[in-house]
Amino acid sequence: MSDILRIRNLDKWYGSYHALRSIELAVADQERIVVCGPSGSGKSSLIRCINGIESFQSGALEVCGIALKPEGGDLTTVRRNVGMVFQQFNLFPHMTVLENCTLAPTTARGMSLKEAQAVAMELLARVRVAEHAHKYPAQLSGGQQQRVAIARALCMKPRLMLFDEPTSALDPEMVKEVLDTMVALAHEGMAMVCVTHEMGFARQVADRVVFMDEGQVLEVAPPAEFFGTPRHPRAQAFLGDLLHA
Amino acid sequence: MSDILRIRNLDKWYGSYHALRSIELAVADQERIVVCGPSGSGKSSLIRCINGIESFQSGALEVCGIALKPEGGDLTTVRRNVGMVFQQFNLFPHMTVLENCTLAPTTARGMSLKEAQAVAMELLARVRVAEHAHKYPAQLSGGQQQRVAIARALCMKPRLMLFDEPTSALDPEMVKEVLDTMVALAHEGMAMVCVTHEMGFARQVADRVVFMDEGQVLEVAPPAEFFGTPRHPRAQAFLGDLLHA
Amino acid sequence: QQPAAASSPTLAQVKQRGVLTCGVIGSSANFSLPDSQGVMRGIDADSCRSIAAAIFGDGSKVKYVSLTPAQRLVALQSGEVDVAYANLTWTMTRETKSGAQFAAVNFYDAWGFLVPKASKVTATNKLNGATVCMLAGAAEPRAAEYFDKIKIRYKPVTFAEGEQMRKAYLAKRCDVMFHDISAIASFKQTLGAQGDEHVLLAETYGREPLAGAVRKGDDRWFDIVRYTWNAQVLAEELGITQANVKTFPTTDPAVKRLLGVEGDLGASMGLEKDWAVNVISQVGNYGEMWERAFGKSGMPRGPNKLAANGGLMYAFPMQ
Amino acid sequence: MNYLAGERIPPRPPPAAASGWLARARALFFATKASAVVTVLLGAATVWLAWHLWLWGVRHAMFSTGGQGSQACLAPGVGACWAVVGDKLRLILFGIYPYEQQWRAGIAMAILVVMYAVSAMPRFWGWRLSAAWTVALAAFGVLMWGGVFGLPWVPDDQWGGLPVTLILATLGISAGFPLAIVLALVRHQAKGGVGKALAVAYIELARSVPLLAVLFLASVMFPLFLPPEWNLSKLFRVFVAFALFTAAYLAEVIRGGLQALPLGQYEAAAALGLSRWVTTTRVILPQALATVLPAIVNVFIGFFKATSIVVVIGLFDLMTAAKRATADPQVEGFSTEVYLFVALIYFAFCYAMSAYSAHLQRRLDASRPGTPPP
Amino acid sequence: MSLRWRDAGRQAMAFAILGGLLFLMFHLTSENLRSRGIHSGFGFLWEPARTPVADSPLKVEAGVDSYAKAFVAGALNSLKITFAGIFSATIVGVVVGLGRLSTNALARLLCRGYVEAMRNVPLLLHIFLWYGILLQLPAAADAHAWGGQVLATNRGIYLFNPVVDGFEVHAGLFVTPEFLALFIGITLYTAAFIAEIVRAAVGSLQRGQWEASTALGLSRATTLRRVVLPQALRVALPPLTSEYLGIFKNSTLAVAVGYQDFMAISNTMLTETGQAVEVMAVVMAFYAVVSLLVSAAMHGYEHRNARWGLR
Ligand SMILES: Nc1ncnc2c1ncn2[C@@H]1O[C@H](COP(=O)(O)OP(=O)(O)OP(=O)(O)O)[C@@H](O)[C@H]1O
Ligand SMILES: Nc1ncnc2c1ncn2[C@@H]1O[C@H](COP(=O)(O)OP(=O)(O)OP(=O)(O)O)[C@@H](O)[C@H]1O
Ligand SMILES: [Mg+2]
Ligand SMILES: [Mg+2]
Repeated sequence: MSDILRIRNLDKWYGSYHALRSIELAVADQERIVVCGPSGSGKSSLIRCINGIESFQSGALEVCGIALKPEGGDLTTVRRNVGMVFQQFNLFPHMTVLENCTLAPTTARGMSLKEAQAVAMELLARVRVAEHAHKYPAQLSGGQQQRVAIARALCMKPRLMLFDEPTSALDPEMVKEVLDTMVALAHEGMAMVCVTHEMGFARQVADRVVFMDEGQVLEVAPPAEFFGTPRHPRAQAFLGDLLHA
Repeated sequence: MSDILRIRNLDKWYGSYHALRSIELAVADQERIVVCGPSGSGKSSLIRCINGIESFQSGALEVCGIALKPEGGDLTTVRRNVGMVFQQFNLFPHMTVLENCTLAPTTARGMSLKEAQAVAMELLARVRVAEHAHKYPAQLSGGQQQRVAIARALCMKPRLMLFDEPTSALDPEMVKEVLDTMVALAHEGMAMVCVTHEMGFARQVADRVVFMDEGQVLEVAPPAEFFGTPRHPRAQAFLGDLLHA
Repeated sequence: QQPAAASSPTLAQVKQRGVLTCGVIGSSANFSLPDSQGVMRGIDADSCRSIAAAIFGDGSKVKYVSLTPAQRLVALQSGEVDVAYANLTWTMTRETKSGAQFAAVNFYDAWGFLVPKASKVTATNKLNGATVCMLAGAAEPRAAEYFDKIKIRYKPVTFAEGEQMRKAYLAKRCDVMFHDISAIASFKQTLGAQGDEHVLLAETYGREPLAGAVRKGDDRWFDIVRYTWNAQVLAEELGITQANVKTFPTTDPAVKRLLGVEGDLGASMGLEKDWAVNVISQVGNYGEMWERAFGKSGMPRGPNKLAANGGLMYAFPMQ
Repeated sequence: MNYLAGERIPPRPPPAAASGWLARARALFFATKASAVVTVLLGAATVWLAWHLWLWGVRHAMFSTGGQGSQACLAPGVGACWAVVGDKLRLILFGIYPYEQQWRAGIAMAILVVMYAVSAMPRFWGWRLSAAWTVALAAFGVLMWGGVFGLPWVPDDQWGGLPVTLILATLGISAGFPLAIVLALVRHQAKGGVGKALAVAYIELARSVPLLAVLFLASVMFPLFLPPEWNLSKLFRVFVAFALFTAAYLAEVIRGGLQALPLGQYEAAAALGLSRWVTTTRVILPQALATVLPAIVNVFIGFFKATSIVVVIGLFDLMTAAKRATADPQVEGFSTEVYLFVALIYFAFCYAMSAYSAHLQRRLDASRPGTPPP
Repeated sequence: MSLRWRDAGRQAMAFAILGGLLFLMFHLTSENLRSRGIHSGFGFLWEPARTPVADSPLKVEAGVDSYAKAFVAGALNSLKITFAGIFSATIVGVVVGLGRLSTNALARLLCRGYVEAMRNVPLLLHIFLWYGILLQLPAAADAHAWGGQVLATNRGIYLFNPVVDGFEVHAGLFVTPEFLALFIGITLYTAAFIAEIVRAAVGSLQRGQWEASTALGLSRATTLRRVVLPQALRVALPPLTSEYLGIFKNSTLAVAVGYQDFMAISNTMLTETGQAVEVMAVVMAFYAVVSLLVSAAMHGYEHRNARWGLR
């Protein structure tokens, strides 16, 4: 089985703060990983290292067969194969939804505008925002914006999708919209690494759950096992809080 | 029994948008109300009308025995008797925590600085942020900031506290801190109207739950009843979503 | 009967204030320019000093007000200055339309043309198509008139600051500098040896009697300004100088009258008896004033010589 | 597949990251090929320029002519003639202020400079500083005008050079500032009546005409209105014009700060029952002013430089004094040196201001959740 | 929309009031002048001008064309330098502003030095400096025509078939050193301020925008051009407007190096006619009207741009 992502003994510091400590993780093709853990545990840092938005200081990271070294690597190729969806959507507010989706394919991929638009419309339809294609992001609800962000990432036809708490900036009702979209995507067999606290989602689609704390991976287990009988004491405490809140 | 808040047939428009429609609501002294409902249903608008941050166009509103007319009224007295905690905290970033808490008592109440500081320290201790009294808001975590905001409102010794989604800008773990504080407050017998989607909180402290949609109050019921057997179909749908997310 | 001398409101005001306000240009060498110590120097500045000496017996009681060409007449009108010695050319319309009255010409100037020797230009009619550097303001219309008259095309380049203009001329930005001959002379002088590489063409243009001006409507004040100047010219004619005024033999009746030994010339203007003595002892006669301002520049005194020597400076009898 | 961590991994210090100055220099200057090319090109240009400046300004410069006058500098191969600046130094610095009395102007100027330095230190902020300023300005006035303590009277029309520039900037800015705040607040009102309309009109109009023209008009028309004995000094007129203009420019800047403030701050203040006065002075203004501090300092710098236009009404500020210095035939051809010297003075004051504002900004940012730059 | 119109109405009213006040002032002053025997009125505008305006799109001949025409010629010159200045200062400013965000430390340092050196020294000194430098160019006779098309002399830069003919140089296009000094001075000076505006505007952008672009694999150049600058522009527009108006007003320094802008021509006229009040009234009106038009245009552009900015 080919791994789409391989992390070996990865360490990262912010200044002198040791943010990621000896991370070991392998993600198989088409595998779906959910990462959870308390605030500040390094979830975002990990996911951002994967597509090179953050650099790391030691260890090895291999994405889609391309090695990223601490000193960098072929970031461009990696990023074209890895899509990312942020918590704050980060849509380009001065472009319409369609322009948001076609910018990267036309400039970074060299696709013709027409082709890019066709692809984009198809994907926008899939996340059910096609009728808003000509609106500006500010005219959409949060849930719709996040779905556009997903479509935008998909337009680059990534082999691996990264989600960093894609629903935590949303109203409860909008959360559902976005999670439904993600569930649908998950069933298409694309690999994904998703930071989220939505247990429903994790149970439904994750192949494995990764639990992090203080920059360390403490437990990796299938969701049923993880939510049912967490083994690490920190994970137990964390799940207790989560259910309570 | 004396009512601390009486709303009769209140209507509010934003421009031509009818945001609050014939609201009727009475809150007894020491009563604890939780308001919930989908986004845009008018919860914030309602709560902001109560302390006169928003004006309304028709109907009657009586707070602590003082009538607010559509044309205004004795806002100063109302506001001194009503405390408010915002979703975004709205602390004054250029003042220390202690200064935030003493500004209103010293200027609006004419309290001496010393006295105000004593009161503030006591309240800060009660919400467990006393040791941060000399820090600036930006140096605190979200949960701590929200607790300072609560203390700041309490410093005016209000008879009625208004909360507008006080936990929705917080991380899951911080939510707990703030809710714990609010629960403790609730048990002291202060009247409060709280907009929140935290069902645990509503169940634990609310005397009644008010459900709103499209500017209208659709259902008012004790929490056990409301969460157990919601009667209005819109409420049923809403609670379904909420539990799912 | 003469009206009482004190009936000059300006004089009364000046006396009350204790200082004469005198409008000058303040930025033109030889006329009025602060020296390294910040003291206003030049023939205009000295003319102001003379009036102060006449009034107060103290030539230092002058407040110089620096005026731009545009402000000169208005400042005079508004009362901001009591008298203006500000490179003002005595013209008819200035007297008929602008409310100024000219009291005394302290310098006869004219417009001249400076060209580099290397350009081999010998006369203005060889200047067809030339670029001409000049100062903004008065020079512009004069140049237009002159070149129109001799039917020569030219391109003007105008500057607000003489310094920038001279710099441009030296850099050969233009072929000719059109400027007051007095200023051209001192410019050549400062160039030292290089000054010989530039020639002042023989042609000059215009009559530029630069005169002190007062507001219309205060005739007594006008008298003071005019006769202060007159006294200085007369003093030169009579040979009275700063050095010898105190010891000058008072045998000549003209001398007697001027120095207040006899008669009441001063009183007729509301001044002290010894007003002229003060003027001469503190500032000197006209010739000394001229020498102080222009002597170094090596320019000939030309029309500013006494009439007796073939110039235009002529004192009216003081009796 | 499944994994359970054993020991907790304690935080370690980061690896000695590509340390040493060589590696750091590489990261700073030669990170990529493009960066290396830029470094080489810019570096070469800088070195070339610096070398020639050094040759002209120091190596071949003449600092003294040994009493020979500026003509000595005309010798071939001579670079800058700083001797000229030395000759004219006091004229440039003090203008037409009486020569023997210039020590007074010097002390007055020093008082202001010291006060600037003191005011820049937060630990002196408070009412005591205001008191100190009152005393300092009074001392400035006494020294410059004189007329008491046996100092001869010097009318302000005879003031000149740097003291005029400094006092104009100081007074113009400090009088303009409160006015600007009022204007900004009036204009910022949600619904305004005639007051707002007038504020808008005033601000827009003042910002749209050149100060030069207004000063000129003021100097020409003002006296025509007033009876002659009312003779307001030029310095005072310019000061008024400056304050009014600074106010209009500052008002717009401050309004920007007001607009940038989140609505929540107003709402929180209202919810606490704070009066309008307290809300404005304690909550709104401190934040609004802090957010636009750099822009405020820019306006200050702008007006500090703009003081030079008082030349149009014949006041002898620093720039005018320098121009007069260059009008002397003795300085013929050496104006560059004089202007460079003056530029240096302006630079010293303005750069101090901008560096100080950057410093303040950093201090303020520390107490604010800043967004880190990309 | 209706709100904006009401706002505009209020502004118009305010201007009407102020205009009235100003008119009254001018009226009183001219009365005052008349009573002191000074000739006044705007009649002089139609008299023939006594000075020529050579370097302008509109040639004014002395003794033939009216003062009014000279005013127009000056106005054209002012607008010429203003628009040229706006155009080039914006380009230089954006480049320097982005240079301060460069990954190359030397570029950052030099851009910072540039900004400090420019903005802390009065513009007039810059203009003097550039004029001095331009005067160092060779005289027309000694200049070498590059490719026969470009002749750089201290009389000006001549383009397209320059031919030296006696004192004159004929060419398809030329600019005078006076204009150039003013132009370069204004451009480089204002560019420093624009650079700071650009830097601040780019800095105000949320970090997420950079990250999203990076995550999409956009190059740095594409990110700047398509994502960052368009958004920064919105933040930068109001202060940019102020800088543009600054250029317009700073062009009055033209008189120092002998470029005949509106102010310079007005000054000459004022000396000639002595009608200070009238001339200055025209000057104020010209600068006020153009400034208000420019800021109105910029506001319009801001509103047009605001459709995506529902913040
Ligand atoms: N740019 C940075 N500089 C310094 N420290 C940082 C930086 N970014 C993150 N950190 C620190 O690194 C740790 C991990 O941060 P990270 O954002 O990865 O946490 P997280 O698990 O995503 O938390 P959350 O659930 O709150 O998003 C935190 O303690 C944080 O304070
Ligand atoms: N200032 C305003 N101008 C115009 N419309 C407004 C304004 N404020 C709110 N609205 C509209 O009024 C309706 C009610 O808004 P409100 O903020 O009270 O809803 P809410 O119940 O608090 O929603 P949420 O849960 O999202 O905070 C919404 O449709 C909103 O778009
Ligand atoms: Mg995170
Ligand atoms: Mg709300």
